Formats: sequence, C-alpha cells, structure tokens
Amino acid sequence: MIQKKVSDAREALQGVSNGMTLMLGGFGLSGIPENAISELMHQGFNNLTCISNNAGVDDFGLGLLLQKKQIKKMVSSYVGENDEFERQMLSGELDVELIPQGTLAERCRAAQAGFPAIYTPAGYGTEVAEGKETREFNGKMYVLEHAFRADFSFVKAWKGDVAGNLIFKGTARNFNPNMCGAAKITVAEVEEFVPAGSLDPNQIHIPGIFVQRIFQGVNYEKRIEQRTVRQKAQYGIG
Amino acid sequence: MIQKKVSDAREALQGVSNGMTLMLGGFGLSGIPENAISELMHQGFNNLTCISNNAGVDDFGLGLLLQKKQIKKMVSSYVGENDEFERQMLSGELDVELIPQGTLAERCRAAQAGFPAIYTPAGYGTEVAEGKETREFNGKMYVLEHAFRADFSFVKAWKGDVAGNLIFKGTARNFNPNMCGAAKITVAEVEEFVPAGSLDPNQIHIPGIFVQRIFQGVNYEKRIEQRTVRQKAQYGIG
Amino acid sequence: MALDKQGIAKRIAKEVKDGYYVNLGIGIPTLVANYVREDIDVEFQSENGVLGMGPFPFEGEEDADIINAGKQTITTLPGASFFDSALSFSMIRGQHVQLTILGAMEVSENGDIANWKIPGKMVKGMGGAMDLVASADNIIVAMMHTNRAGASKLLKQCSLPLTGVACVKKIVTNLAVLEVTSKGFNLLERAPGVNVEEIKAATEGNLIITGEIPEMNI
Amino acid sequence: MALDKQGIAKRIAKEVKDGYYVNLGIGIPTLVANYVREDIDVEFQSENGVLGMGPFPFEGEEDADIINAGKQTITTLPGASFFDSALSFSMIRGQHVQLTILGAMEVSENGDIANWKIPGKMVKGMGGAMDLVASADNIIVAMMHTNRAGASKLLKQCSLPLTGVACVKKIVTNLAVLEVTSKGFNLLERAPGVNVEEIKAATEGNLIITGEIPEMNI
Repeated sequence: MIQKKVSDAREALQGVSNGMTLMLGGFGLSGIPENAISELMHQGFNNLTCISNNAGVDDFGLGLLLQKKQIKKMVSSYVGENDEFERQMLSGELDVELIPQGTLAERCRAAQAGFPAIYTPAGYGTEVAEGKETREFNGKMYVLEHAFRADFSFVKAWKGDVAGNLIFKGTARNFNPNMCGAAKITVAEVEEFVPAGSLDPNQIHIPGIFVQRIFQGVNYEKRIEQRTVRQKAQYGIG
Repeated sequence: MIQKKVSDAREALQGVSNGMTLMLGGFGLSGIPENAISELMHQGFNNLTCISNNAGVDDFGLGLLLQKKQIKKMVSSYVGENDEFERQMLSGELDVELIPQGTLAERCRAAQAGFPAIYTPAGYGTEVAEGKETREFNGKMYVLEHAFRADFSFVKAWKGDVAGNLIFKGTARNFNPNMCGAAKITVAEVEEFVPAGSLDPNQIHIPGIFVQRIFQGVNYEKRIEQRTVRQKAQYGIG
Repeated sequence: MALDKQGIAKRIAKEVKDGYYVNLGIGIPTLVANYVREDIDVEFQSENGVLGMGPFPFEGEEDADIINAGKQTITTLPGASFFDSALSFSMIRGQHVQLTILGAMEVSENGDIANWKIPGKMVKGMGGAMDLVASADNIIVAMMHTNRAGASKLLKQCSLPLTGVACVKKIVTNLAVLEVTSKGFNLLERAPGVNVEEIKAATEGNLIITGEIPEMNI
Repeated sequence: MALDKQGIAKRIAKEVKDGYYVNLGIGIPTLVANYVREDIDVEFQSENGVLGMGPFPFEGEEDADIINAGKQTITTLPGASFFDSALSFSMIRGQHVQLTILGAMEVSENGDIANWKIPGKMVKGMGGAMDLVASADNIIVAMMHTNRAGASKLLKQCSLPLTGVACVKKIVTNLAVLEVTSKGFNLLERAPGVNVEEIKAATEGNLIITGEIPEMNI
C-alpha cells in the first residue's frame, strides 16, 4: 500500500507558494478544508488564484483569506453572503471569474480525468460564453470550456486511510471528489483517520491514487450558514 | 419516493423492438445483466446493435444472442474468447466497431451527463481515428468522439431499492454505472432487492433518477471465465 | 387580489406531476415543496448533491453536512442519495430532472431569462442556474410580475445580462400564469380578482390574450 | 542464454519503483507482480475497476465479482478500492498511473506500438490498450524479440495496425533491454550470455550501440 499520510496541515502545505492556483472543495461552508485554509492564512501566501464554488463568509472559509487580501483572483459560481468579497470585487482589488456551477465541477473533473476541454450548453448566449468557442451538436449549441490547471487541490473528507482513500458525508461531498487528482498535488484532510483496511473497498468514494497527501484534521467548526429548523412542539413531538 | 419496480425481466423489456440500440453492462462475464440477456433471447428480437465492452463467450452472455444471430452490430473494445463471434465477424455477417475501452466508458458517461462529445487522446494516429475529427490541445492530439445514443440500457447491480438506487459489488461494477441514464430507458436487475430506506444514502453508487425500471433478478449463474487460484497447501494453510 | 409568494408557490405546485424529479431554486421556488399534493410521488433534487430532500430538521437535529443549495439545513427522505457535484450536474445537463422552478429578475417574450447579475450593483453569481436553464426541458419561472419600482419584469427583451436563451416555458407571477410562445407571452390564467387590464398594464412584452381568461384555481 | 517469460518479467520488475501505481497488461506483464521487491510500496491497477490487487484467491474462495482485466479471479489487499470504468480510465487518461507494462506484436524505432489486430486473421480488439498508450508517461513493452517465424518485432516501421504513436519508452525482450530514442532503439542491456551480434541480427529497426553493453543483472 502506498503511504500518503503527513502529520498535519503544515506538512501538507509544503511546496505551496505565492501566486499559485489552488482548488478548494466545499459548497457554502459545508465540506470546506478548514485546516488547509487556516494554514494558508497563517503562512500568509498571497496573490493566490482560488478555484472554489463559493468564497466563504466574511469571517470563515475563504473569507479569511479575502480579509487578509491573500487572494488575487477567485473562480467561483456564487459569491453572495460575503460583504468584503463584494467590496473588493466592485472596487477592482479582486479579480473574479464567475462560471456556471456545473461547468466548474466538470472543468475540475476534466483535469482529474485527462480531458483537455468539454462542451457544455451552460452559458451559451450569455456573457459567460463571450470570447469562447461555440459549436452546434444535434441542433443544440455548446460552449467549449477548458480543463483547469491548478497547483494544489485542498479537499475535506469524512473518513480516510493511509492509502489516501476517501469517504465523504452527506452534501459535504459536493466538489471535493471532483477536485481530487485535478491539481498537481491533492491534499486531503479528514475528520476521521481510520486504520488501513478498515474501509470497505466497495464503498470508497475516491481511491487513494487521486490523493498525494492526507492528514487528520483538527478543531473542525463546521459552521452552519442557514440554520433552518422545525419546532418539535409544532408536530406534537417532544 | 418515485417507484421504479417492475415484476420481472418480461415487464422490464416492454418497448424493446427489433433494430434497437442497446447498452449492456459487464466486463467479460462479470456484472452482465443475465436476466435481460436471457429475455432478449427468448423474445427473439433481431437486428440489434449492442454496445457492450465484450461479447460474452460462445454459450453465455451476449454469445447467446450471437448464436441466434439476433445481433446486427457490436460496439465493443475486446471480443476475444468467442469463436462464433470471430466467425460471424470474419464472414461479414456481423458488423463490429471496436473502440478503446476508456472511450467506450466515456461515450456512455457523456450520454448520461448530457455531453454531446468528448476529446480523448486514445486512438490518435490509429485506424480508430480514421475519418474522425482530431485537434491539438496544449501540444497533444485528441480525437473527437460522440456520445452514444441508445434506446435501452441494461445493467446489473448487487443491491437496489424501489426508488431505483443501486449498489454494485467488486469489479462487477465496471460499465454498469456509466450506462445508467445513458439510454432512453435504463433497466436495472439486482441480486438483492432491498426495502426502501435500507440503503445508506451516502453509499449509493447510482441514484434512482438514472434508472427507469428495476427488478429482482433470478437464477444468476455468475460464470467465471478464468478460474485462477492458489492452493492452500502450498502456503501451509488448511 | 394579487397572489403573495405563498400563493405563487401554491399555484406552481399544481404543475408538479407524479413521478417528477424537481429542482427548486432559492426563494419562492423553495416554498413550492410545501404545497405539492401528498398523493403523488415526487423527489426534490438539490444541485449541491442530494436527491430525495425532506423538510427542515427538528431543532437540535441540524447537521452541517446536510444542506440544500440555499445552504439551509435539511433532512432526507427514505430513498434519498448523496452524490458529488459532477454527478449532480449530470442529472441536470443529462435532462434527468423533469422540472426546474426558479426565480428571475427579467424574462423576455422569447423565453430569455436574467437572474444573476445587475452590472455595477449586484454580482452574486449564477450558481447552478445557467446549467439548469441551458438543459432543462421544462422550466417554470416564479416571480413577481413587476419589480419594486413597479416596472414590468416580463419584457420584449431583457436589459440585464442573460442567464439563458429562449428557455423559459412558463411563468407564474402574483398576477398571472403565462406560457412563452413563438409570438410572446400567452396569458393562461389570472390571479383571483385580478383582471386582464391589470395584467396588460404590468406586461411590457407582447401579451397574447385569446378568448376568456380563466381565474386560477388554487 | 535468452530469457524466458519469467525472466523478462523479473527484469521488468526492477523498473517498478516505490510509490508507483502500475497497470499490467495480459500475458508476460501479469507475471511482473510476482517479482516486485517486497520492501517497496506498489499498487496494481486493473482497468476493469480495481486498485490494490492481490494474488489469486485460495481454491474455493474465488468470487465471480472480483476479477482482473484478464478475467482472472483475484483478491484485493488492504487499502484496495473498486470503481466504475469511467473512473478507472480517469486514472489512466489523467496520468495518475505511473507505469504501464504491456505486450506487443510490433514496436517501431520511434516508439509506435501494434498489439491489437492482424487484419483478416486475428481481431480481438484493443481493450484498454489504446487508452493506456495514449496517456501513460512511462510505458514498458514486454515481449519476445522475434515472432514465431523468427522475424524481428523491433521494426523501422510497424506493419500491423497501430495501437499508439510514439509512446513506448522502454522494451524488455528475451534478448535485451532497449530504450526508444529519437534516433532509434538504444541498447541498454544484454540478456545473460546473449551477445550484441545476436541482438543486432534480431533487430530490424535502427539499433544504437554505444560502448560496452552490460549484461542484465536479474
């Protein structure tokens, strides 16, 4: 078994440098690589290009790096819920490329799977397709979108083992599996580091071959963005 | 929950007719939809185009349909291990399109995922690319390959529920997940039909949305093509 | 009387048919789930990676790992599944989702939709909306007929950056139900107590009125 | 003395380095697994959907659902995983597999390989070979230096339909180890007891001999 374990976020980030392009998993604040983001902040890298569906909130997730102006460019599909982000974007301090969510997922997957580009109908006829090649197939129009090229990919999984095998939980899965193996080096942080051989080979979401480094994450906050609930009393319970 | 259960292979095949294009899961004889193949044979459909990685062996798998000359054309990556197949192909009775295995998988996945075509490096410079569009990306040459268009997709899973959710076992998974939702109608047969809600939502390989009909398969033979073993005695065991 | 948001959601719920997989956008569309008939089988997909969404969790049972595309904590129903973003958009792009309901800032008479950007003012991003409208066969827009300034949102041509081209099939507003045809907005139903003249006045795009327009039955 | 198939496999096993994911083709390549040093960590991938392949099962423990690309019953080692064909070829096309070892009917001096078809005679198909050779960075061919009729399989140009173009990096035969360079086959090692003249005689393509050619150490 090929060993991928490193001791912590610090070791996992070796080789990261200013100006790099990073992929970061997560949807909203769910499934984000909290430890990697925190370490990126502490080490103070700047001029980063971040490919991530969202940009966190003001004081959590990628919002932490935005506050410290470590990010030069964001490639995302949705960046609401972040005032500092909006300020930097409208003032021109931050370069932002907004792309459709499915396109974002598939450009990651293309990099993972060795495809140079894909044809998607998303964005055809909109400003997203401006300057891009378009083409008709079977009477429908598609936009040519290229695979991402990133230096590091940071993902967060629920369980993982020394071989780098990963299992995700619920909707915290989101972009994380698609970003594994989509950068030169993929770093996975996990909530539960499990003994080798304890994961069912049939139930692994991402085989270790797509992961170069894995570590046991610490102090997960797992903040909830929109806490929506029902009252038990209303349903005659409890 | 949307209900997908049908009673048997007979009901699952309603709408199949002569001349249709079918996808069939399996690698070698592992994970093939035995019940669907058997029913296709009994109902005697002919002039079929079959998209399947292999063509079975003389007396099992798709070999059963070949023997009865029900297949007009095979689209496969590897067709060894089948003498009748070779005879029909060399005599010109059977039309055969051989394509790289990864291209086969991805042309299924493209149909499932709504992509019209993909660029793959496989087959560039070979007769597989003859007459096809090629293109350079980042200094490397790629061949444009189109998504399949099939009428029915027949897959075999290990476990499934009434919602059409599927779990596969071991390497019997192979092309089966990629063919789900890649045809107009996807029919899944399962070894174990389990109660609704008994599958962990986190561990479903194919969500039911990709499956139109599901049934409890019967009499699985699960024939082994190459029975390779070690003797326990040789290792001081048993 | 014009409908409120709940009323719009109620009317749209009638478009949800047995056996449909449905994707609900943020805002009014989310409310539609509350009004779907209980005797039909429907599953809700959320593009962040869940099929078979249920209601909000009971207080204290929220799970940060189980949310919808609006980042709200949710639950799942029996038969649910989780999956990654690529597979989620395979469902959408591959047209496995039968009905997409989303909000809009503007819709044009040929079915263009704008709902993701107000240049210089508001740029939240398109999220999954561009993928949804580019692929879905059946798109219903849920929105108010006019904006806060009272201007029509049903236009000859959209003034805001587009989300998708010629894709909207039906629109349900606080005033009316309309279908997009090759000749413009075909008025199908009036909100209870709203008359055709009010709808005409609130619609900038070409409005087609054929015969008696029935009142919505909700 | 020329090597037998086991000998070829033994020599190739020395090319397998710590941390490599390796895809082994059918035939001689399959034997390589038996000779890899035990003190290094290596994982074998089989394109039908398994990573972390182990040895054949003990008699009576075969499972029809657990096979390799040669359709042989296998076992898995701790850390193994199963996956679908699309993900399997993502590993291959995406260059996550470090070493590909496969057989060939012909190799040309520029690294073209032919191994899937003899027109009019044998058409088994390419299986995953075209994907493998089109994407792998590091491809080693394992084959006999000459065919049954005694003709060289290391040619100026392949006569059979190609599997891939300019992709083979190294060749290990019963007679020699050669690397493919821009000028032809560079002879690196001789099989034990085989002399350079024998290799010359068995090689139709341009053979580059620089200095003393060492004997293989296996």
